[in-house]
Amino acid sequence: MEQEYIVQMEDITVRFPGVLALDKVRFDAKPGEVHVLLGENGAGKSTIMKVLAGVNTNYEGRIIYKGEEITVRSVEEQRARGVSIIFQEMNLLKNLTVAENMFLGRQPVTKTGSVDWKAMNRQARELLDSIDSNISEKAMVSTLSVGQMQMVEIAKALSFKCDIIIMDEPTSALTEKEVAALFRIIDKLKKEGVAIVYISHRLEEIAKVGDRLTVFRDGKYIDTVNVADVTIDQMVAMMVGREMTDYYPKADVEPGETLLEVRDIRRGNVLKGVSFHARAGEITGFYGLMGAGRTELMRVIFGADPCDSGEILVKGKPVQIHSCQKAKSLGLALLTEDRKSQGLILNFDLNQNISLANMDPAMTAFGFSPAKETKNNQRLADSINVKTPSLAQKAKNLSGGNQQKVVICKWLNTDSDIIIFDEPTRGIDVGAKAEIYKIMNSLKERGKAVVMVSSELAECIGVSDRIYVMHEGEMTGVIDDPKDFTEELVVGYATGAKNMNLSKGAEAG
Amino acid sequence: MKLKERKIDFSNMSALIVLIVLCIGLSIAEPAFYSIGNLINILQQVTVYAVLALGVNVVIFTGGIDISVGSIVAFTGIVMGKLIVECGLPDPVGILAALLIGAACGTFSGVMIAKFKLQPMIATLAMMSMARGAAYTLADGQTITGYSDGFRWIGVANIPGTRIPVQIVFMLLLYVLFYYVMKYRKFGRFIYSIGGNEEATRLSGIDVDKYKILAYTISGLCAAIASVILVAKLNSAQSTAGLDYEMDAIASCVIGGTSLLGGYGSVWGTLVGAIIMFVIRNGLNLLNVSSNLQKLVLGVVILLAVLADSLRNRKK
Amino acid sequence: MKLKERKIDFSNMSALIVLIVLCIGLSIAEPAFYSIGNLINILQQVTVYAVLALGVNVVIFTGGIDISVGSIVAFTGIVMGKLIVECGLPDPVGILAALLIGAACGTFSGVMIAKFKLQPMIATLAMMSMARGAAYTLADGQTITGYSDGFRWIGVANIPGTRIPVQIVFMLLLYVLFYYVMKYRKFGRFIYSIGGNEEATRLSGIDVDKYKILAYTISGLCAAIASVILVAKLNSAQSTAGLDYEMDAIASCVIGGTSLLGGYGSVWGTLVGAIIMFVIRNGLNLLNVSSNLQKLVLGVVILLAVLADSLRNRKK
Amino acid sequence: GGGSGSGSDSSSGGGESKTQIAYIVKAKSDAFWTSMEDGAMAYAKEVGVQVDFQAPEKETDVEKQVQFMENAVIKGYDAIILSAADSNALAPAIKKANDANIPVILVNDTMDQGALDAAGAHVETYVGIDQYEAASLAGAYAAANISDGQICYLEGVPGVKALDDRLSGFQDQCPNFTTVASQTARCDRNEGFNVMQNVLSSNPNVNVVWAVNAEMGQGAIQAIEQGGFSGKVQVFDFDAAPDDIKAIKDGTLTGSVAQYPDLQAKAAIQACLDVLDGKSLDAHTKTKAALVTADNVEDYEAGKEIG
Ligand SMILES: Nc1ncnc2c1ncn2[C@@H]1O[C@H](COP(=O)(O)OP(=O)(O)OP(=O)(O)O)[C@@H](O)[C@H]1O
Ligand SMILES: Nc1ncnc2c1ncn2[C@@H]1O[C@H](COP(=O)(O)OP(=O)(O)OP(=O)(O)O)[C@@H](O)[C@H]1O
Ligand SMILES: [Mg+2]
Ligand SMILES: [Mg+2]
Repeated sequence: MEQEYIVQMEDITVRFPGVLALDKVRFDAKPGEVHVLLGENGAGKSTIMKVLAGVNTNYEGRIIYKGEEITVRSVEEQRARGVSIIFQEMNLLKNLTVAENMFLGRQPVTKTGSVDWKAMNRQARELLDSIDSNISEKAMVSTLSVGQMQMVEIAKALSFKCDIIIMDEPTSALTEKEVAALFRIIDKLKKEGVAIVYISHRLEEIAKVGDRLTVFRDGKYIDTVNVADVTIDQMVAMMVGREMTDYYPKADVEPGETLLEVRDIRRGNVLKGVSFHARAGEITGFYGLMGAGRTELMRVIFGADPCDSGEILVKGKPVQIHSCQKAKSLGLALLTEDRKSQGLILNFDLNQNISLANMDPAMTAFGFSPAKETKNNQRLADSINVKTPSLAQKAKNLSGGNQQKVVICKWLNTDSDIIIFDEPTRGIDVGAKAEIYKIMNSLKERGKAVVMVSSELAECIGVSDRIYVMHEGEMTGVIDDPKDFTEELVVGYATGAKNMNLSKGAEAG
Repeated sequence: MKLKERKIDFSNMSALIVLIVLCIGLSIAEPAFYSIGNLINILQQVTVYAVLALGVNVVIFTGGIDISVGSIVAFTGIVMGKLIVECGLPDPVGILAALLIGAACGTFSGVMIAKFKLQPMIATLAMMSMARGAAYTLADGQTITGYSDGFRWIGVANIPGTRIPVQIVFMLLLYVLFYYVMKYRKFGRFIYSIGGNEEATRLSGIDVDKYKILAYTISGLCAAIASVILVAKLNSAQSTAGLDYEMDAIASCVIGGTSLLGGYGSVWGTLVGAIIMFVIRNGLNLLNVSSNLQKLVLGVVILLAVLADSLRNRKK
Repeated sequence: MKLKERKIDFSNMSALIVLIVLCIGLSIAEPAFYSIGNLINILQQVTVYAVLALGVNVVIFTGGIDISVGSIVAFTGIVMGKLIVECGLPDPVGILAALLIGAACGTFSGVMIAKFKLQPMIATLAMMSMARGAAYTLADGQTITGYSDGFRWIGVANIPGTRIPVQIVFMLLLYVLFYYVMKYRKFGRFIYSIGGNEEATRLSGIDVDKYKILAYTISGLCAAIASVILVAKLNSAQSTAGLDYEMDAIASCVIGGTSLLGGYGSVWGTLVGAIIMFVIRNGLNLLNVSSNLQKLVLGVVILLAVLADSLRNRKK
Repeated sequence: GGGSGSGSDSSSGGGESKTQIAYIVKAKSDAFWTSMEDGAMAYAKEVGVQVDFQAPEKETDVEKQVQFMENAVIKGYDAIILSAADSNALAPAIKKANDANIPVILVNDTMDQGALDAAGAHVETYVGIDQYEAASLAGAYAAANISDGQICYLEGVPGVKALDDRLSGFQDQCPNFTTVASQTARCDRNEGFNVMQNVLSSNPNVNVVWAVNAEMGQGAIQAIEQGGFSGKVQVFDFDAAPDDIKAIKDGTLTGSVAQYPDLQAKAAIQACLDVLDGKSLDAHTKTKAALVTADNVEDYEAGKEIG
């Protein structure tokens, strides 16, 4: 390589109405390295990468690409220069097939210029195989789970011949198996001399895969160091500006009565007879690999999807839950895993989003009071540190992590007894994660039953009081005692290698 | 998308500016435009459409559309006429029947859309065809005339001691009510939320189907109210009444700043939009523009009105 | 949403089943229905609408809508009539002018929508009003008649030696072409992508604006083609031609399984949808159902047709 | 579900030998066409033929009429009575009927002879009034009774010949009137109301209104009444619909041109029977039109000869 750097970005400033998202920051990338970009939610990581990828052309500053100063004007241009990006928020077309999504805009064509479907499907298959994915290239994207979509995004980005690949939280919805596959690919790309920009809130991953590390805080450049030279604790300190000690706080609460019990839920071939229970004053964790059926199970319980058979008992009473409003009235809450399409109304302001599930705190005898609403919502937002100029900000203008916090606020507002968190910390920084765990703990202390679905092993082990493990629509294991929580055991159940007699778990409740 | 980036502010400045510019221009071009009498004329002509647009607006807020309202005007009018004039039932009974039937038509569309997942355009297209057909069949070419003065009061009377027709006051009261409901009641917030993101609203534990059905019911009800006013005004019910009114109603909403994608739009903007439509027509009449040209000019002015809004938003 | 979960399969089984059931029912009820002559009759009646629907369909795939096509039929027809009959220009020149003007009208709407971010419904509503007004103004109440046999060939001739009108063959060829383009050309894939998620398509480096404008251009062009066929068929161009055709075109698309939200739908389904509309009309006519009732029955059958599709999808 | 509408079978089922006539008109939504239908049905019963009355929704829907014609040919009627929505565009459809040896009789609306010739089409006769002449009855009355006419014309749907004829028929009789406005109200009552209201506010001295159909005339009457112009404006309209008769009696309408649709229907059916009997007919079977005013409204209602 002639130049040391593929790209150098200097003094980059980006402004949004009311927000200085980036304040004269710098960033660079060398061929054959993984350069990790680290920062809290809203630090500006996605923003600078959107500049580099040509999505956001409204920036100030200098960009030197392969030794030449360039002005970034469009996505196409940047792609032609060799910049490929995996967006943080899914950008797939749900009405097209996996293969079409991967080759959109550059479909292989026959001699006559017709789209060559066969060639396209074949190439897509090869790419998917290369990342060890068994997703069908002919499947409609609308039928995929969030994790599967993320794999498609990765495959899509890899299909471009490129010199630099930006991965904006590629693993936030992936489980260990896919992450391992991704890391193998990253290794291969490194050997080919491709520069990789890696953004993630999963710090262990960073330690594993990163070469260099740049930290942003509040839109400002903090420092660039070699990953090998710092510990995870030091990374965190750079990121949040203070020391953090307790990543997985755990409150000691004696579990109370069983608030939710589920018996033998079946739905097609996604749920094949699942039973579990959740007690007051307890965090019940759910672990599983991609497509294990955890999301589907929670949706069935919340009345978002119908089930074929099965029983649900809330506070010991059998109930029929055919709709979400019924579930809500029974004291259930569900934080969906896909915040963008299922959790938020992106074009609405935060106030409206937070009030959506429960407007009562904002109502007076004469109707709805904006002042009362803001007061109530501000209290909630402050309690979990939502970073926003005001509650009048549109949800879509928030950084991914802050959007997640808004969804949490929405459900905190309802004061439900049984709260299901589906991937609550997806895309959330360590500091905020700890805050969310604290919230879960305080809910637990207040005698609520907390159910947490997580694909992050460390989190699942660190936070849960009991762990259920699912594999392909079946409950393959339950670990009742935190003392028994080990990665091997949990992963063993998750891959279906071990299977345990479940009746034991049920009796414990 | 640009058009979804605005705030719900329940008023639409651009439309108001367009209206003011239009009025100034017309006052200069034709002095007769600029008189209390003519202002009252316009407001009175707009009443039926404004009431119609009010209901359609609620549907559009949810991200749906209702093109059956014109036909419902005809159908409910005929039913009411039959009951009052031919069956000799008391006026209130006839009116109540009309309102119920209008609401029922809306509910039917709503159920088709919310429960059976039909596309709003096609479900209300079917309703449009059915209601019109029912009106034709019932009326069989006859115009039903001859209502009591009491009945006609809503359509022709003035507020005692003034020149202000009661129908204008009634229409404004309806707008105030809708403004209040859309802004200060949960119902309104839910309606907008459904338009903003139906799935997220449903997963927030809100009975989306119920509110969607209600929106169409309200739209049908408004059509029936418009029908009562129209029949009272013209002293006749006809099966051809309300042809193409739905397009005027939709245009009023959009000119007033409502997004057809749902989730965004204002109640007062719709009134302004409806008034703009009628100021143009009134102006063309006063200026005695040739009938052939009127459509052309109307099209151009509608375009300019929405263009002004779009450019203003773009600049920001 | 249920309706977004389907596959693009370029054919809509439900619509086809509805069509078959309808045909069987009508053949039993009215023997005159079941004859080659009547089949050709229906296909010939459907031609103009099917061509119109073809263009509208492309716009709907992008998530837009075009309600100006009926007016464009009238406008281009009058222009062509004026040029050929009154100015005495050769037929091909007149036809070319009509096609160009139709395409230009579409382009204009497209630019308003893509570049100025107007809502498709309102932009094409304005175009609808303008084109109709232009047609009225140009024609000034006259019907323009008297075309050469060569010109009329497309509208009246049969394939030599058969009873099959050339217009049917021409229409089918257009459908084959569109099917190919939508499925096997990048253009078609982009059109679907835009309807699926405009923003994501833009981020894939596709010139979304260009393709949106093109979609409306094609819609305008199809309207002009429909107009040529219509004028040739009737041997006259009128300013009132094509009134309300847009609704039939849209209904055909939806009955054929196209989603008005964009991104989904089939080319052949649209043809089936259009044929369903005309089979119903033809059947009602042959059965001599009172015209008053026809609207009612049409509405009910449209509802049943789309309901069948919805229920079928629901079961899956 | 397709097998609906079997009700009509009973009428056609029994009378195999009965003459079947397709009667295709422009619309069915107002009193004019219903009284034509009533007249047709009554006469059909009298002479023992079967008449199937068909109409599109809008008077301007030429294409639908063409389809009705085509379908009638397929169904094999003995004769077709047509009230053409366009004087040119129906010619090819008539040709199709000719080719199938089905005689075509025009009623109320005639065709352009040139268009018929161009298409090689042939009609047996045109039964109906002369629109221009009929309108001039009202025009002549107005010219004779009003000295300083400030007139407002309410035009019909642009592009419809019969309505244009009615406009010029009246206009040509009143050369001395000042035209203060000439506007379309799309043949709709509410539009008639609105346009009249608008015209009155810019031209309060209007004293004559000529509305080319009854709907607009009725709308104008309401607007005049509401605007406090009662007695100051003389309104004339076309059709002598039931509402018009009542308005003439009330004194709100000065005159309305009656075109006796029932008589037209009767004459048209008779013409069919004559043609089927092999008789040849005149090109124009003229039916009568008359101006109904306060003077003769009682006679008109009683069915007596007027005008
Ligand atoms: N379109 C926009 N309008 C207004 N503000 C915006 C917009 N996009 C981003 N921001 C703001 O810019 C800041 C940086 O956001 P960015 O998405 O880059 O954060 P991030 O570092 O990627 O965070 P996360 O880890 O949560 O993804 C945030 O405060 C965000 O609210
Ligand atoms: N909308 C859908 N249509 C069809 N299949 C679906 C849909 N959503 C999910 N699935 C399938 O259902 C199965 C269970 O998925 P689910 O999302 O419940 O798993 P999960 O354990 O939450 O995993 P993930 O980590 O992917 O969220 C998967 O095989 C998935 O492909
Ligand atoms: Mg980010
Ligand atoms: Mg999941």
